[in-house]
Amino acid sequence: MCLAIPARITARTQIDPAIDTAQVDLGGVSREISIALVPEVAVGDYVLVHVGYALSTLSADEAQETLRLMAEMARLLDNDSSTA
Amino acid sequence: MCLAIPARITARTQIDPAIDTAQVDLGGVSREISIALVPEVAVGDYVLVHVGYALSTLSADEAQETLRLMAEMARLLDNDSSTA
Amino acid sequence: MKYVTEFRDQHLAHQLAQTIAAEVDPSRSYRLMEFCGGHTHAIFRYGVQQLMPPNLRFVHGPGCPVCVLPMARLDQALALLHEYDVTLCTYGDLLRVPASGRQTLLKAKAAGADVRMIYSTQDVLQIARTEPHRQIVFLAIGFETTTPPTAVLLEQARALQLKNLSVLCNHVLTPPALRAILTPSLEHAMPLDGILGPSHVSTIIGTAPYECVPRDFHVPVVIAGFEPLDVMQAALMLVRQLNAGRCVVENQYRRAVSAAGNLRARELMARVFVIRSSFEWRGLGFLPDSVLALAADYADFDAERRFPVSVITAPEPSGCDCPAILRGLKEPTQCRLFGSACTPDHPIGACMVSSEGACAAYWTHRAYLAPTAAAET
Amino acid sequence: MKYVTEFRDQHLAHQLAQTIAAEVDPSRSYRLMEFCGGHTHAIFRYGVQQLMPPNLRFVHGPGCPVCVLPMARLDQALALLHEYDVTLCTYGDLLRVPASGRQTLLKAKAAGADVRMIYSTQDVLQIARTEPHRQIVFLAIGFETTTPPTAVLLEQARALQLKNLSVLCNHVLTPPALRAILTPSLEHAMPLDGILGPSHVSTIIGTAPYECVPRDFHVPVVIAGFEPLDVMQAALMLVRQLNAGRCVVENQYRRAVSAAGNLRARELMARVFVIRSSFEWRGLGFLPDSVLALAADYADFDAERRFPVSVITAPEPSGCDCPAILRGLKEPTQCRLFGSACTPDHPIGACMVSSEGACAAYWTHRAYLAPTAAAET
Amino acid sequence: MTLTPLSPAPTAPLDLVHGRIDLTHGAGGRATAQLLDTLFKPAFANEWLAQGNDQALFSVPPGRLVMSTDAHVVAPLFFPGGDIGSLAVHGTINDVAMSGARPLHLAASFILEEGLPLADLARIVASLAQAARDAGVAVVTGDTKVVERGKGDGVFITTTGIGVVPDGLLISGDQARPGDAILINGTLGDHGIAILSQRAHLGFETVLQSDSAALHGLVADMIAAVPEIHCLRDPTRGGLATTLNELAHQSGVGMRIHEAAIPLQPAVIAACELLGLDPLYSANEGKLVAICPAAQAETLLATMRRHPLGTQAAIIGEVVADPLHFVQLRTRFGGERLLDWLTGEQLPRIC
Amino acid sequence: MTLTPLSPAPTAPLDLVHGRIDLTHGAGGRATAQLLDTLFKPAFANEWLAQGNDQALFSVPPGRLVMSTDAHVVAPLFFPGGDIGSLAVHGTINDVAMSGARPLHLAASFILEEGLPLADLARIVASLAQAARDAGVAVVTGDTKVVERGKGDGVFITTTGIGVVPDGLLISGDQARPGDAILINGTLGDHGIAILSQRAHLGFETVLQSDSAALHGLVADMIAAVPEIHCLRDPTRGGLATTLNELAHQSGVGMRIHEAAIPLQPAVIAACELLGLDPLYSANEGKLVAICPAAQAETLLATMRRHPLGTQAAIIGEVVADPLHFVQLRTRFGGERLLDWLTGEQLPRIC
Ligand code: SF4
Ligand code: SF4
Ligand SMILES: [Mg+2]
Ligand SMILES: [Mg+2]
Ligand SMILES: [Mg+2]
Ligand SMILES: [Mg+2]
Ligand SMILES: [Mg+2]
Ligand SMILES: [Mg+2]
Ligand SMILES: [Mg+2]
Ligand SMILES: [Mg+2]
Ligand SMILES: [Mg+2]
Ligand SMILES: [Mg+2]
Repeated sequence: MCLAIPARITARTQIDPAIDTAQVDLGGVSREISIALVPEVAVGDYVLVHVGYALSTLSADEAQETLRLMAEMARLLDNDSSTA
Repeated sequence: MCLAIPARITARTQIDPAIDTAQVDLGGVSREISIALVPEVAVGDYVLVHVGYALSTLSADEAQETLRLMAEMARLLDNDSSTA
Repeated sequence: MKYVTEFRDQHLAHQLAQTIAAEVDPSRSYRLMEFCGGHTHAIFRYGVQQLMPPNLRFVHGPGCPVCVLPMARLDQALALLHEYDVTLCTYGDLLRVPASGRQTLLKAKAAGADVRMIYSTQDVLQIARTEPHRQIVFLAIGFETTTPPTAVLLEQARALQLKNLSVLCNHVLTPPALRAILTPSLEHAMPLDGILGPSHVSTIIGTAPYECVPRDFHVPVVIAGFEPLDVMQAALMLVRQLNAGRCVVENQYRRAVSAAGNLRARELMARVFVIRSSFEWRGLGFLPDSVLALAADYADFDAERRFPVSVITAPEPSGCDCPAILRGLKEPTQCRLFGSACTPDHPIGACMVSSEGACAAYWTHRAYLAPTAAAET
Repeated sequence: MKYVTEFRDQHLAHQLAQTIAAEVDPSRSYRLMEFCGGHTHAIFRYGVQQLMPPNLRFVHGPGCPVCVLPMARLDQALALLHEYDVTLCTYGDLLRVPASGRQTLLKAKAAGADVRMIYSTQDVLQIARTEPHRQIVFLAIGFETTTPPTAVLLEQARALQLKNLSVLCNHVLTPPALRAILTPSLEHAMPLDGILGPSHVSTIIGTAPYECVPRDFHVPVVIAGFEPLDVMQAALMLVRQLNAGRCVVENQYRRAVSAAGNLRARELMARVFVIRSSFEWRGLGFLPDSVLALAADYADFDAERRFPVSVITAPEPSGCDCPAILRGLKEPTQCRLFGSACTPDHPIGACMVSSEGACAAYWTHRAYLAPTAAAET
Repeated sequence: MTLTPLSPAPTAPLDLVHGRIDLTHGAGGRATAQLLDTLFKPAFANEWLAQGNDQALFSVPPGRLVMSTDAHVVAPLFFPGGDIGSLAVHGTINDVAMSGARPLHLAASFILEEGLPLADLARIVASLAQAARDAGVAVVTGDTKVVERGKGDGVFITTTGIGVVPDGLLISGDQARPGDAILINGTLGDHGIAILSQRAHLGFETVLQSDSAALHGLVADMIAAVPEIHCLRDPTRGGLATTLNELAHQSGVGMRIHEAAIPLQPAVIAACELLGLDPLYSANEGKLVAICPAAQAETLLATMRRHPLGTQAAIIGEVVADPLHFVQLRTRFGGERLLDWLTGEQLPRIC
Repeated sequence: MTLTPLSPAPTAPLDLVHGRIDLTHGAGGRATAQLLDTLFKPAFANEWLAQGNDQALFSVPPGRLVMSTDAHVVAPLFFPGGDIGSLAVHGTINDVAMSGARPLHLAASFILEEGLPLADLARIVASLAQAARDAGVAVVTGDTKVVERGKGDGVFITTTGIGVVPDGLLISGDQARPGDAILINGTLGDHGIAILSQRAHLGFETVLQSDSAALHGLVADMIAAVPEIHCLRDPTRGGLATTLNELAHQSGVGMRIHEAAIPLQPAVIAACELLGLDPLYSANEGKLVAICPAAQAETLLATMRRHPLGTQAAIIGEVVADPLHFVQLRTRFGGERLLDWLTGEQLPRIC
C-alpha cells in the first residue's frame, strides 16, 4: 500500500499562497508537490513522494548503512561459500 | 415578417397544466401548439400558427369570398380580352 | 395545404397580372411599399415584381424584426452572456446577425457561450423548468405578431414563480414605424403612393391602427396576405384606390384579419407590457412610443434589471446603407458593399441576414438584377 | 533512480537469498505476514517468494486500503452521487472496485455521474475553487500514509472557507488492524511467526506503535522498505530473531522511518480527525477505535453530515473469500471463484481489483501457481 | 513451485441489456477485446476480418479503384427509416457508386462515448452489418475508440469504402455540358426533414422516413443503359441546391431547374412551410443527381423508373452555358429565382 | 428587367488567427466549401483530390491490397513530439505497413467540435499534410463534419489507408512459431507517458517526446533483408504487453520476454514509478514488434539498427510452445512474472 517514491527537491515554489510547494525531480521527471508535511526540506534533499505530498526526508547515511549491512550479510555468505 | 401558416386543429390536449395546447395538422405534419391566444378554438378549425402559437382562426367564408373576388377580377379581363 | 395552395395559383396570377397591367395609368408611377419582409420574401420568391407593369414598383419597408434591431441590443445580449454566463434563448433568425466587430451569437456560442436556438417561447419555459440552476434569458424580438407569445411566457413564469427566467425585450410596434416612414424628411426624395399593410401583425392588432395613415399622410393602405395572389390582389386594390382618388384602409386578408384583431392577445399585451418612451430602431433612429418594455408587475422578469450591463452604443457599420434601405430611400444594389464585402455568408448589416431582409432578397435574386438598377431609382 | 535502483540489485538479491537459505532452520517453518499490499506487490513483481527456501512463506495481510473498504461505504458514495448530484473525487484505485450488484464508480460515471479521478488532494482543492457552483466531495481512503494529505486539504478548505467541499472519510489505522489479525480466534488455524511492518505508514507514525505486537502477541516485527532487497533483508532479520528467540520491533527501513515518525503530520491528524468508536473493515469486521472521522471543528466539511443517505448495508458478495484472505487464513487460489467468476476484468471482491490485492497478485502470477496450491495450506 | 498454468482468463459476458460503454472498453485491453469479439466480429464476420490483423489483405480485380470516406454524426442515432449504422454504410457506398464504381469493401471506425448503452451499440452494429450484407460489401477492417462522456455524442462512425470502376466510364463532377439533362431518382428532402422531426424542441410528427439507401444497384442499371452518363452525385448535406451548385461550379456551366418537375412529398413541403425551410436545401441519403446528354435522358429516366429506388425519378432541368455558373429555378408560380449555395445552416425561423 | 448577373459570391476570408469553427462550417454550404478550399485542399494538394469529387479515382499496381482504418482521439491535440495531425498519418500508415505493404493513399475524415480555434485546425491540417508528404502518401479524399460544442473534443481524425503487398510475403499475426525471435525497434512507452505528462492534473514535466513516426520505411528495409518475417505489429494502445498477448493468442503460442533486454528511457521508468504505471502497457506510436525465425534474428536486428527508427532495436525474447498462450517476463531482478493483457485502463494509483 501507499505507493511512494524518492525524489529530489530542486526548488521551493509558492505559486498559490494557500499551498506550500516544491519542485522535485525523479530521474528526469519533475513535478510540483506539496511540502505541507515537511516544510523544513531544502533544495537537494530527497523526499518520499506520495499522492503529490512529501511524506518524509530520506537519510543518505541510513541508506548507506542499510546497503552496507546488506552487503555484509551477503558477504558473510560469500566468505562462507568461498571457504566452502 | 412573422412566418405563419394555416393548420387544422385535430385535438385539444393538456399535457401540462401550465399550458393550453392543441394538436394541429398541416399536410401530414402534426405538432402540439399553444392555444393560449385563441382558447375558443374547436377541433376542425383552421388557425394561423406562428412560433408554436395559434394567432387567429381562419374564416372559410372570407377565404372563399377572397378567391371569388380574385376570380372576378381575373374574369373581368378574360371577358375584356375575349371581346377584344 | 388548405388556405395556401389556392393562393399560389399560376393561372390566376397571370390573369391578375393582366388586369393590373390593363388598369394602371401609363402616365404615372405606382410606388407601393410592402411594409413587411414577409411580402418582400413572397415578391422575390414568386417573382411577383416581374409580373407587374414597369411603372408599378414594390418598395421594401422596415417590417423585419431582425433588420430593425439596433446593433447595440445585440451587443447588450452578448455582454450579458459574457458577464453573467446566462443561458440565452432566442429564435434562429438572430443567430447570424452581426453585432459590433462582426461578432454574432453563433460565434459566441462557438466560443463557449450558452446560446440556444428555440422555436417557441414554450421551449424557453421548458428549459427554465428543467434547468433550475441556470439563469435563462429570452432574447425577445418581433412585431405585434410575436409579442403575445412572449406575454404568455411571462404570465406563465409569474404564475410558476420561476426565479431563473427573464426576458430581454425588443418587441417593436408597427404603427409608429409606419408613421416614421411616412413623415416627410429632407432626405425622403420620392414619396410612396400606397402601403401594403402587414398580414400577421394585423391578425393581432386589427385594421383600426392603420386609419391614421390615410387620414394623416394621405396614403392608402391595403392589408394583404403573404401569398403571392394576396400581394397581387392587394396591389390591384391600391391601384384602383389611386386611380379613383380614394384613400382608405382596405383589408384584402379578410380570412385572417378582423377589424378588432385578437382582443385576448391585445389585452394580454396591455397587461404584460408598457410602451417605452423612446427606443432606437436600426435605420429609423429613435422613435417615440415605438417599443415595448415589461410592465411594473413583471419587472422581476426583466433581464435588463436583473443583469445590468453597460454597453457602449456601437455605431452602425460604416458603409452599410441599411438605414436608407429600411426607409425605402435606396435599393440594396445602391449600397457599395452589396455583393462585395457584404453577402449572406459574411453579412455586414442585418438586412443581408434575415431571409426577409431586402439585401438578402436582392442577393438571392442577383441573377435577375439589371446592373443599372442603381441608376434607375 | 537514487534510493531505488540500489535496492533492486539482482546480485545482492541472490546472495541474500543464499544467506537466508543457509540460516533458516530446516526443522521449522517461517510464516511471515507482510502487512502491506506494497510488500505483496514487490514479492510478486520481483519473484521474491521464488527466491526463498520452501519453509519460508509470505502470508498476505490486510494492508491495502482498497481491499479493506467495506462495500457499504462504496454504496454510500454511489447513493450520494445519485441523490445529490455531487462531484465525487477519488483516487484511481477505487474506480473499478465493486459495490453492491457489481456497480462501480466507473460504471456510475459512464451512466452520467460526475466522478473525477484525482492524483492528489491538491487537485480536489483546485476543483472546488474553480467550480464554486458544484458540491465537491472527496472520497478519502487510505492508511496513515494517505491521511495527512486529506488533513492538509481540510485545513485549507477551512482557511479558505470553502462552502462546496466536503470529505467522505474512510481513513483507517494500522495498529488496530494488526491487533485484530493477531488476536487468536477459532478460525485462526495457523499462527504467524513474524510481521513485515509497513514502510510508508511508518514514515508517519514511527516505530513506537508496533511495540505492542511483540509485547502482547509475542510476534516479532521488522519494519521493511518496499524494494525487493528491503523485503529480503527484513525477512532475514525476522529469521534471525526467530532463530535467536528474540521478539522485538526492528527497523530495516531506517532511511525513511524514524522512531517518532513525522511529528508534524501526526499533530495535523490529531487536530483534524477523531477516532471513530467502531467501523467495519472488509474481512476484519467491526474493529473498535480503528477508523478516523472528522473532528468537531471540521464537522462542516463532513460529507456524511452534509449529504445524509440511508444505505442498506450490503452483504459481502457470496462466495468471495476476501475476508479469510485478508486475515491470512486462506490463499486466493482457495477461493472457488478465483479465476473463474472472479478475474481482474470482472472482479467480485476488492482484493481482485487493487494491484496490491492478494487475489490480483495471484492472478497476475497464475502461470507460476501449482494447481495444488489450494491443497498445500 | 511447479509452473503449472491455470486456464486462460475467462470474463463475465457483456451485459447487452443494461450495460454501458465505459472507458475500459477503449483502453485496448481485455475489455476492448471482449467488446470486439462479442459485438463486432460476429456481426461483420468475413474472411478478411477473420485475418485478425490491424489491416485487411485482399486481392482486387484489375481496373481503376475509387476510395471515399465519410464521418457520420447524426443525432438522434435512431430515426424513422434508419439509424447511424445503416446510414454509415449507405453514405459511403453511395459516394463510391457515384463514380460508377462497384463497391468492394468497407472499413468502419467507431468513436463511442462513455455511457453509450451497449444495447444501442448492438442495434447499431447489427444494422450496419445488415446494410453491408444487403449491399454485398464486407466490413473488412475497423477500429473502436472510447471518449469520455461529454466529448462525443453516443456514436460517431466513419466508414471508408473502395470500389472498382469498370473500364471506359468517365463519370465526374466536371463532365456536365450545356444541353445535358439533369435527373433525380425521387422525392427530395425526406432525410433532412425526418431527422428534424426527431429533434425534441421542434417536436413535430410526420409519417416521413429517411430515404437512406444504397444506390449502387441503381447506378449499375443506369450505367448499363446509358454508359455516357456525365455526372452522378448524391445530394446529401446541403441538399439538391448545394449539389447542383457544386456540379455547376466544377463543370463551369449553369443550370435551369423546373420546380414543378421536382418530386416532393407533401409532408416535406408542409414541414418546411411550418419551419421556414426550403426542401431543396434539405439532406437526402438515398438520392442521386444524374447528368447525361439530352439524347439519352429518356432512356436513363425509363431505366431509373424501373428500379425500386427510382420509381419517382424525374428530369428536373438542363445544363446551360453560364460563365457565372448560376443555378436558376423556374418556380411553380412561373417566376424565376436563383437556387444559391446554402448560406450558413438551414435554421427554423420566425420571419 | 434584364437578367444580367452580378459577379459570383465573394466571401470574407477565413479568420485563421481569431476565428473558430462554428456550426455553419459543417452545414455543407458555402462556409463548408470555403473551409475546404482555404484549409484542406491547398494543404493536401494532389491530382486525386483535385478531381473534386466525393471519391478519389486512381489506378493501383497489380498485387494484393491492404486496407486499415483508425480513429484518432488524442487529448491534448498538441503534445511533445507531435499532434493529432501527424499521429493520424502515422497511426494508419503503420497499420498498413505491418502487413509488409507499401502504403499508397490515405482518406482523412475530420469531426470538428464547434468552437475549435481555426488556428489550431490550420496547424493540425498542415501537420497532417506534412506527415503524409514525408511518408510519400497522398490524402486523396476526405470528409469534414462539425458537431456541437460538448459533443466532440476539438478534433477527431479517422484515417484510412490502402497499400500494396509485394508478392511472396506472408506477414500476419498468426504466423509466430515456437523458436522465433521477438524484436522491438526501440524504447517503449514514450508516447503514452508523453501524453500523460500533458494531462493538467498529473502535471509532471519531462523531456519525453512521443515516438510518433511512420514505420513503412523501416519495414521496407526489414523485408528486403529478411523476407521470412512472420509477424509485424505496432504496440499502440495497451502497449507491448497487450500486443504480445494478441500475437500469442492469434498464433496459438506462448512467449518469453527478457525485461533486461527491453529498451526504456529513464524518464519513462521514473514517471511510471511516480504514478504506479507499467511502461510495458503504455502506448507507442512509432514502434513495431517483429517476429522472425531465430536464424534470421541477428540479420534483422542489424538491419533495424541501421535505420534511424531502429537505432535502439533489440531482441527481447522468443516464442515458445504454450497451449495457454502466456506471455512470461523474466524480470531484471531474476524472477518470473506474467505479462498479462491490460485490465481495464492504466490509471495512476496510490497503492
Ligand atoms: S448590402 Fe450589406 S452593407 Fe449594404 S445595406 Fe445591405 S446589409 Fe448593409
Ligand atoms: S478471488 Fe475474487 S471472489 Fe475470491 S476472494 Fe479474491 S476477490 Fe473475493
Ligand atoms: Mg465521402
Ligand atoms: Mg457521402
Ligand atoms: Mg456525396
Ligand atoms: Mg485500430
Ligand atoms: Mg453528450
Ligand atoms: Mg487500424
Ligand atoms: Mg493504428
Ligand atoms: Mg496496429
Ligand atoms: Mg463527405
Ligand atoms: Mg469538450
